[in-house]
Amino acid sequence: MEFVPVIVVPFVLALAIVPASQRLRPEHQGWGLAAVLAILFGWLLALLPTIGEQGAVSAAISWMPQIGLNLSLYADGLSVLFALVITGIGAAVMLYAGYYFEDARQVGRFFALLLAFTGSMLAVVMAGNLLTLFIAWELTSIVSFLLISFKGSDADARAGALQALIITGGGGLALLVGLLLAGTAAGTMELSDLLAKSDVLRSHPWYGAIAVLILAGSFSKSAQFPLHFWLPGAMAAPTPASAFLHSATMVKAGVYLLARLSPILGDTPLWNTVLPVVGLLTMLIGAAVALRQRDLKGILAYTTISQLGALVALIGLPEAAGIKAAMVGILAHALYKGALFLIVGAVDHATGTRNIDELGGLWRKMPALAGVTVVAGLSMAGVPPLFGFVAKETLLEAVIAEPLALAVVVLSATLTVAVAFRLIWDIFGGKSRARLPQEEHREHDSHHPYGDDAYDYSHIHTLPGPMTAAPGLLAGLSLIAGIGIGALVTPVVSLAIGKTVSLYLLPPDGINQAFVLSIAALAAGAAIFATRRVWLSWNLPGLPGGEQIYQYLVSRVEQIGDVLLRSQGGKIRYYLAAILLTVVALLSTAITRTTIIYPAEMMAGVASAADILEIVLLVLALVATLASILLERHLLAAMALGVAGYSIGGIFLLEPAPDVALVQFLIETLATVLIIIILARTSEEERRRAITRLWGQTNTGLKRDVLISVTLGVAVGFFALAAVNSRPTPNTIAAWHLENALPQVGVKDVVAGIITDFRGTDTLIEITVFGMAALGVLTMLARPNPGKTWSLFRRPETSESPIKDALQEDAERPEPVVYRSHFADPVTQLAAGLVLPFAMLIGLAHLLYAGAAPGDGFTAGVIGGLGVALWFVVYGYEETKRRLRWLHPGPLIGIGLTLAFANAILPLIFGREFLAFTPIDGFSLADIKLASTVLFEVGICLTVFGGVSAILEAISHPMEVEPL
Amino acid sequence: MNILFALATGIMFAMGVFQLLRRDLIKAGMGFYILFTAINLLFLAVGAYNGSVPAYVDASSRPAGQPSDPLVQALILTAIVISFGSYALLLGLIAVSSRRFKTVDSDELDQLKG
Amino acid sequence: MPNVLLIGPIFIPLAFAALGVTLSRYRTLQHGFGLIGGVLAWLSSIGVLLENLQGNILTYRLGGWPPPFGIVLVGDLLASVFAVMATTVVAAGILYALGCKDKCVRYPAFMPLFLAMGAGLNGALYTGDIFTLFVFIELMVITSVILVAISDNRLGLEAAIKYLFISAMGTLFLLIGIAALYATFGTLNMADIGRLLANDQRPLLAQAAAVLLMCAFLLKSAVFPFHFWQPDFHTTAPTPIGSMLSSVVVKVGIYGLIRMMTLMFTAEAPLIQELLIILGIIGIFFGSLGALRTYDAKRLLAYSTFGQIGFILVGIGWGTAAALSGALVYAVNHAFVKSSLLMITGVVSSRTMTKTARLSEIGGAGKALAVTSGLYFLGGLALAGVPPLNGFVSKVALARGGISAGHWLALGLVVGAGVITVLYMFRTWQWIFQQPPAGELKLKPVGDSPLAPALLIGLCVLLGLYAAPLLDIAARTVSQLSNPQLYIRAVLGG
Amino acid sequence: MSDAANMLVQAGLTVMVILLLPCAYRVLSGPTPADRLQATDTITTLLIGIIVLLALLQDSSFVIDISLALAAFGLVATLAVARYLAEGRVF
Amino acid sequence: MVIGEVVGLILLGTGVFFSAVGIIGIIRLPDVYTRIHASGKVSTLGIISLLAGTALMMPEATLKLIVLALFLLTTAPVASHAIAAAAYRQGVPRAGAVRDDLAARAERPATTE
Amino acid sequence: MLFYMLLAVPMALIWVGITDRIMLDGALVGYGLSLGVLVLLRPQRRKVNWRRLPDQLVALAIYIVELFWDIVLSGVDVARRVLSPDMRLKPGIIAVPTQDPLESPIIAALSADVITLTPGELVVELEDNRVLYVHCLDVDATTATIDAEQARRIQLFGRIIGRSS
Ligand code: NA
Ligand code: NA
Repeated sequence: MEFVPVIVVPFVLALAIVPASQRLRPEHQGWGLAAVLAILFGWLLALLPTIGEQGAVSAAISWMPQIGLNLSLYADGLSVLFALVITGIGAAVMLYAGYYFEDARQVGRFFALLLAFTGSMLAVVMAGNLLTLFIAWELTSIVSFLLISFKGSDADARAGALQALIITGGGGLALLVGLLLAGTAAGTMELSDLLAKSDVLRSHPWYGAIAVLILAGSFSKSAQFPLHFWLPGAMAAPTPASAFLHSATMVKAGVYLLARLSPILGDTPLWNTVLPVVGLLTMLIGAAVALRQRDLKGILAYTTISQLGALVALIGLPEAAGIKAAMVGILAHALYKGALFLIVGAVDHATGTRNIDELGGLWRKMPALAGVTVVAGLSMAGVPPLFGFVAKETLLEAVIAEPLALAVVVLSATLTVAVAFRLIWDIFGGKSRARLPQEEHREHDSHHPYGDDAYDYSHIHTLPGPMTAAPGLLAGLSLIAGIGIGALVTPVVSLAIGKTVSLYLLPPDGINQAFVLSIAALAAGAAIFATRRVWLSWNLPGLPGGEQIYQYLVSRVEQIGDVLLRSQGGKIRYYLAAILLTVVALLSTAITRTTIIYPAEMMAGVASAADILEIVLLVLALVATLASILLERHLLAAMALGVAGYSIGGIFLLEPAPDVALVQFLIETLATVLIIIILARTSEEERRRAITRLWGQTNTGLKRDVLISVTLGVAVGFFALAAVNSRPTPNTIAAWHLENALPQVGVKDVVAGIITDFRGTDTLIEITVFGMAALGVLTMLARPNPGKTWSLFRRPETSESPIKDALQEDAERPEPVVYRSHFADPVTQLAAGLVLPFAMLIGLAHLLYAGAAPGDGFTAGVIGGLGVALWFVVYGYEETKRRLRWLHPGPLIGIGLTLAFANAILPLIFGREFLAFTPIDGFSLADIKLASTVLFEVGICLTVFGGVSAILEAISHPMEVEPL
Repeated sequence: MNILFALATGIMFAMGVFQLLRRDLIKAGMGFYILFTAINLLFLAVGAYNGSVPAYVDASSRPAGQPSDPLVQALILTAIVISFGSYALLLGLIAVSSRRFKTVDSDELDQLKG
Repeated sequence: MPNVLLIGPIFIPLAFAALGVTLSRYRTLQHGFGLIGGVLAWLSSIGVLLENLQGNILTYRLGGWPPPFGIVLVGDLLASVFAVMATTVVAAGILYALGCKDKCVRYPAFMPLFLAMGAGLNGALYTGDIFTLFVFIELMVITSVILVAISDNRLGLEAAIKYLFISAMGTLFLLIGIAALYATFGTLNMADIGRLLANDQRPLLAQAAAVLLMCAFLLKSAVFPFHFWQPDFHTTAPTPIGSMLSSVVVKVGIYGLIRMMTLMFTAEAPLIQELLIILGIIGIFFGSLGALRTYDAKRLLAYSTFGQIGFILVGIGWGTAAALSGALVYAVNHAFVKSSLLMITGVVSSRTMTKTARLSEIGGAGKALAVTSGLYFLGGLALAGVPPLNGFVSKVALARGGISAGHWLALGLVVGAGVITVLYMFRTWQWIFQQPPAGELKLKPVGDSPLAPALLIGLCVLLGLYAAPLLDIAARTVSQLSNPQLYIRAVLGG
Repeated sequence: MSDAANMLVQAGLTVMVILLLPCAYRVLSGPTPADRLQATDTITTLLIGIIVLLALLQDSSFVIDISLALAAFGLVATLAVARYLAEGRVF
Repeated sequence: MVIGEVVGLILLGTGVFFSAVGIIGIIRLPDVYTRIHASGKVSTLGIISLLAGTALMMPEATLKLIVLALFLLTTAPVASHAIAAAAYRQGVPRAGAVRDDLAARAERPATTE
Repeated sequence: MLFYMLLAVPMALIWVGITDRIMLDGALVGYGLSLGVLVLLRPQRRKVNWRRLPDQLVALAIYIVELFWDIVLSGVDVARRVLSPDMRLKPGIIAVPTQDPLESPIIAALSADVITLTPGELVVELEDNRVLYVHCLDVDATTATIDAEQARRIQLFGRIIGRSS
C-alpha cells in the first residue's frame, strides 16, 4: 500500500495544476513539481529494502470483476527500477519545462499532461493486473497524443500525433486481445497469479496468438521496426515531452511489458526468435538512419529506436541471458538520452533551429551546455568511465555467444558512436554557423526550422540556468553511475531481475572480448564521423519503410471508404430496391425451407353468392390498382385508386367486417380528397416533369422494378397462402373477446370493445400517432398570421415569430391574395349547408353509440372532418374559417389527446388499472352507456377531427392556416 | 376463397412495390398506400374464423352463424389509422418538397449523399 | 409482479405531450412540461429497473385485462436496461433542447413531438404485445420523421421523405410478420407466442415470420443493407433529436432482435445469429470507413453509429452469455457516448453562421471552446474504447464475448476496426478543435448550451470508472434471457 | 326472410356488384376526367345500394350506418374533384 | 311469404333494374353530360326504390332508410350539377349538341387536368 | 334562437332515424345535440312566422311528393332512351330564367335541384341566381315545357320558404 501515493500524487497534481498555474510563475511550477517528483523518487528508493525482503509489494481494489478488471497494483524490483527512471527523469524534465515555455498560459496544460503521463506511466510499471496495465498503457498513448499535438496549430504536430496514436493505439488493440486471451487461458488477470501459471500458458493452444498479439502491442509502443516510424513523427512534441515520453519512459513501456511477461511467456522458440530478430533489425536500422538525419530531434529519435531495438533483442535472448544488460541499458539510455533531448531543446530555444547543418561552434556561447553535451554524448558513444560504456559492455557480453547478433550489435554501436560525435562536434564544435533569431519575443515552441533566412548572426538567446542544469544533472548522473556502478546501480538491477548481479566499469579479470569490441567500435565510429563529409553527400535511395506502408494503407482504406460511400447515391428508388431485394432473398430462403401444406378444402371453388361478390370486388380492386399504375395522370390515378379502395371496403363488408368497411370508405374518401389537394398544391410543371420520367425510365430499370415487385408479390402471396392455411382453430383469444365484450364492457360491437377497452392502449397510441402526424403537417406547412392564432387565455401575438423566419425561405411561391371562386353556387352551398349538420349528427351518433353499431370516435372525427372539408370545398377556405370560428385544429388535437389521456388516467385515481373500463352506474339515457369510454371516444373524435382538418387546411392553405 | 385472397394480396403487394419504385413521389406515395391496403387484406385473410355474420353480440336479435374474427378487425382499424397518418404526413412532406425544392421527382431529391 | 411504475416511462411523457399541444401558446410552460415529463419518465424507468434487480419481472395489465387477451406491459431486465438508457438520453436531449438555439425548437409542436417520440421508444421496449410494439414503433417513426422534417437544416425534409418511405418497408415487414404469427398462433402476446413456439413442433410460418421480424428490426437499427436512410436522417435532424435517433432510437431494432431471439424464436436463433455476424461485420467496416470519408461532422457520427451497431450485432451473433452481455453493455454505453458527441458537435455548429457541421466549414470552429473541446475529446475516447471511459468497458466486455465464442476471425475484425474509430474520431477532434480556422471564420457569440452533453459525458466517465453495476446488470439480464420461462410465467402466470 | 327471398336478394346483390364492373370500365376508359368522376360517383351510389342489400342479408340494420356515411362523403370527394377540375384548386 | 316481402322484393327488383339501366346508359351514351343524366337520375331512382324495398323487408330499419333516401335526394343532383359544371368549364365537347346558350357567355378561366 | 329551436326538430327526427331508436329519450337527446350543432354552425337565422308555418309544411310535402313523381318519370324516361337503339338524343344547353324577382339563392338552388331531378334535364351553371343553364337530352321537349314548370315551381318554393306572395 505504501507505494500507492506514488501513482496517485501525479494524478492529483495534474488536476490541481491547471487552476494553480494561473497564479504561479512557470519556473516555480517547474521547481515545485520537480521537487515533488524528487520526493517520489526518494520514496521509491525507500521502498527498495522492503521489496528486497518481500520480493514484491501489492495492493488491490475490486473494480470490475465481471471483466476481470481489478485495480490492482504490484511493485517488485522491475517496477521500481522503471519507476525510478520515471520519477528521476521526470524531476529533471519538470524543472527544465518550467523555463521552456514563454507563453505562460500553456504551461499549466503542459504540466497537467506531463503529470498525467507520469501517473499513467507509473501505473503501467506498477500494475498488478493485465487490464490495469492495459488501461495505464492506453492512457500513456492518449497523453502522448495530446503532447505531440500540443501545438495544435501546427499541421505536422497534428499529423504526427495522430500517426503515433494510430500505431500505438492499434498495437494497443492487439495487446488487449492478447492480454484477454492470456487472462482467459490462465483463468486470471492478476500478474502475481500469472507468474505461477507460466507453464499453463506456454503449453496452451492459444500461446502463439497470445504471444504474437502481445508482441505486436509492445513493438508498436516501443517503436520496433517496421512500426518505428511514428517516433520521429512524434518529435513535434515540445522537447521536454520528447525527452520524457519519447525517449526515457513511454517508449520503454513495451520493453517493460516484455520484461514483465518474459518469465510468463518467454523462453519459447517463438519468443526467442521474434524478439532478437526484430530487435536487432530495429537496432541496426535505427542507428543507420540516425546518421543521416538533419533534425537534431530526428537524430535522437532514431538512436532511441536503435537502442529500443537492442533492449527488445536482449529480452528475447534464451534463458533470460540478456535481462541484466537490458536493465542496465534502460538506465543508461534514460540518463544520456534524456540529457541529450533537453540539450537539443536548449539549443533550439537559444538558436531557433534544430537543423544540424545550420549549427556549429556554439561552445563559445554556451560552454556549460557544451560540457554537458560532451558528457552525455560520450556516454551514448560508450566511452569509459561513463554509464553508457557499462551498458555497451553488458550488451556485448550478452550477445557474445551469438556471432550474427554480435556483428549487428557491434555495427550498430559503431554507427551510434559516429552519431554521438556528430551531435557533440557539429553543434558545439567547429566554426560558428548558428543562425540566430532576430526577434526577441518569438514563440519558442514554434520553430520554423528551415528555410527562413531572416536570422541575426550576432545574438544568442540567453539560456536560463536550469535549462543547462537539468540536462547537466542527468549527464552528471551518467558519470556518477558509471564510476560508482557497483555501489549505485548493482543493487537496483539485482533487485529488478531478482538475482544478484555484478556490474563493473572495467572488466575485473582483464581485458575481455567485449571490451575489445567496444573500443573497436569507438575507433570505427570515430573514423566514420571523420569521413562524414563524404557519406553525407551520398544520395542514398530511401528504403520503403513502415511509414510508406502506413500511408499506403490509410489511403487504401480511404479509397475503400470512398467506394462504399458511392453506394449512398441519394436516390431513394435504389435504396428501396436494395432493401426489397434483400428481403425477397431472405424470405424466399425461409419459405423454401418451409413445407406448405395445401389442404384440398382451400382449393375448392366458389361456394356462395358472397364468394362471387368477393371475387368481383377483388378483381375490381386489382384492376383499379393496376389502372392507378398505368394511368399517367395523377388525377386519374387517384380516382382509380379511390375505386380500388372502395372495392376493398366492399370486401371488408362481405367478410363481414362492417366497422372496418366503414373506416375504409371514410379513409378512402379522405385520401382521395387529400391527394387532389396535393395535386392542386404542387405545380403542374413539376408533376409533368415527374410523370414524363415515369415511363421515360430505361427499359432495364423498368424490368428491374417489375422483377422486384413480382418476386416480392409472389413471396408475399405464398406467405399469405401459408398464413391463411394455418389459421388456428379454435382461437381462444378471439373467442374470449366475443364472449366478454357484452358482459365486461357492455358493448354489442365486439370490435368496438376491443378498440376502446381490451386493446385500448393501441387506440390511445394510434390516435396519438394520427394527431402527431397532423401536427407535423401543420408545423411543416403553416405560417402564422398574427391575430389569428388560437389562444386559450388572451395573449397578444408577439411580433417575432420563429416559424415566420423559418418559413421565409420556403415562401417563394406567393399565394393569390383574393380568390373568387365560381364554384360556390347556391346549389352546392345549399347542399353543404345541409350536409355538415347531418354529418355532425352522424358523427355524434357514432360517438354515443359506438358500442352498438359500426363507427366510433374515430369515424366520428373523420366524418366531422369531411363535413368541414365539404365546406372548404364549397365556401372556400376564408369563408369557412369565418363561419366556423371554433375550428382551431391544433388545440382540438391537444384537447382531444388530453381527454383521451384523462380517460386513461382517471381509473388510476379510483384505484383501478390504467385505461380500465370504468362505467358510471345508475345513468342511462337513450341506451347511451356512460362510461369513462365516452371520454375516450370524445377525445378520439376531437383528435381525429382536429387532425383531419389540420391536414386538409395546412396542405391546401399553408400560408394562412394558424400554426397551432 | 383463401387462395384468391392470398393471390390478391400478392398481386396487390407486387403492384404496390412497383408503384413505390417510381421516381414520381406522388405515384410512389400511392404505392405506399397500396401496400398498406394489401397488408389489410392479408390481415383480413388471417382472421381466426371465416365468419358469416358481423362480430356483434346481441342476444336478442343476433342472427345465427359464425361471427367474423373481431380481433383482426381491430388490428386492421389500428393499422389503417396509422398508415393513413403516415400517408397524410407523406403527402405533407411532398407538398413541402414541392415548395422548397420545386420538385416531386425523387431522383432530384439527392442532395444528401456520400 | 404487477406494478404501476411501468406505465410511467410511456404515459407520463405522452400525457405531458397532450397537455403541451393544448397549451401550445405557452412555450415556457410547454418546455417545462417537457423537462418534467422527461425526468419523471427517467425516474420511473429507474424505479422499474431497481424493482427488477430485486429479482422480479414486472407486468402491468393495461385496462386490467388479463393476458393474452389484453395488452400487458412487461418490465424484465432487458426492457428495463434499454428503457433506462433511453429515458436517460431522452431527458438529456430535452435538457439540450431547452438550451438549443435552433428555430425549430421553438415551434409549438416540437416538445410534444419530442415527448411522444420518447414515449414511443419506451413503449416499444416495455410492451409485451407484438402488435402494440408495432404501434409504438410507428409513434416513434412518425414523430421522428416530423422532427427531422421541421429541422432548421432544409435538407431535413429530404431525409424525412426518404426515411418515411424506407421505414414504411420496415412497417410492412413487421405487419406481415405479425399477421403470420397471428395466423399461426392466434395470439399477439409475445409470451404466449413464445410459449407456443417452445413446443417441439415448428409451425408452418415460424421461419418466415422470424425473417420478416428480423428484417423489420434490422431496418429500424439501420443495419446493412437497410441502412441507407440512416446517415441522412440522423444528421439533418435538429441536434437534440439527431442525438436521440443515433443513440437510443436506433437501438429499438437491437432490442427487438434480442427479444425475438431469446423469447420467441429460440430455435431459429442460430441461423439469425450467423447472419447477424456477417451483417455486423459489414456494418462495422462500412460505418467506420464511411465515417472516415464523409464530409460532415454529424454525418461522420451517424456513420459511426452504423459501425457501432455492427459491433453490437456481432456480439448478439456470437450468442454466448458473455457476448450477449457484452453487446448489452456496448449498446448502453454507445447510447450515452453517441448522444453526447452529437450534442457537442451541435454545440459547435450552433456557433457557426450557417449552423453547419460540414467539415469544410467547421474546421477550427471549436478552437476557442475549451470545455466543449474537452468534452468532445472525452467522447472520442469513449467511442474509441479508450480507458478509463465506458467505451473501454464495452470493448473489453465484447472482446471477452468474442473469446468465449471462439469466433476468431470476427473477433479480429471487430477489434481491428477500432483503429479506424481512433483515426476518424481524433482526426475530427483535431480538425474542429485544434487546427487554425481556414480564412475568416465568423462565429456567433452564443450557441447551444453544452450542459446536457457535459452531463452525459460525466455519465460516460462514471460508467467507465464504476462499470461494475452495469456489467452486473448485463450479466443478470442475460441470465434472465437465457430462461424465457421466467418471462412467460411472469406474463401468463402458472 | 324466407329462403326464396334470400336467394332473390342474393341475386339482386350479385347484379349490383356486377354493375360495378361497367362503372369501373368507365372510370378506366374515361375519356374525360369528368367521365371518370361521374363513374366514380356512380360506384359510390351502387355501393350504397350494395351495403343496404348486405344489411338485409346479414339481417343487421346497423350496417346501413355505413351507407349513410358513404352517402354523405361520396359527395365530398366528388365535389373536391369537380372543383379541382373546374378551377385547378380544391379550396 | 308475407305481402310486405313480396312488394319489397318487387321494389328491390325495380331498384336493381333501374340501376342496371343507369349503368347501361353510362356505357352507351355519347358524352359526359348525357351520361350524367343516366347515372345521376337512374341511380337515384334505382337506389331509392331499392331502399324502399329493403324497408319493407326489414321494417326495423325503415327510419334509417328514409333518412338515407332523403339524403341521397339532397346530394345526388348536387353531384350531377357539379360534375356537369366542371366538365363544361374544362371544355368537354358536347356530342351532337344542337344548341348552347351558355357558350355565348364569356369564357370561364379553364384550368388543369 | 327560436329559429334554431324549430330547426332542431327535423334534425332530432333525423337523429331518431339514424340512431334507430323511436323513443322519446332518444328524440330528446337528438334535439339537444341538434341544438348544439346549430349553435356551432350558426346558420343564418330567419324570422319564424307561426301562422305561415302550416302552409310551409304543406308546400314542403307537396314538393317532396312531386319530386318523387318527377324522379320516377325521369327514371322511366332515361331508361326508355337508354334501352332504345338510337336513344333519340337531341342534346343541348338552354338558358332558363328562374323567374324569381328577388333572385333568392335558395330558390335558385331548389329550382336547380328539382330541374336536375326531373326528366332529361340537368343544370350545368347558375348565373347570379337569375338564369339556369340546363343541359337537356331533348332540347325541343324541354324548351316546350320548362318555363311553365318553372313558374309553378317558383310558387311552391315561395310557399316553402314562407315568402308572402
Ligand atoms: Na362501433
Ligand atoms: Na332533370
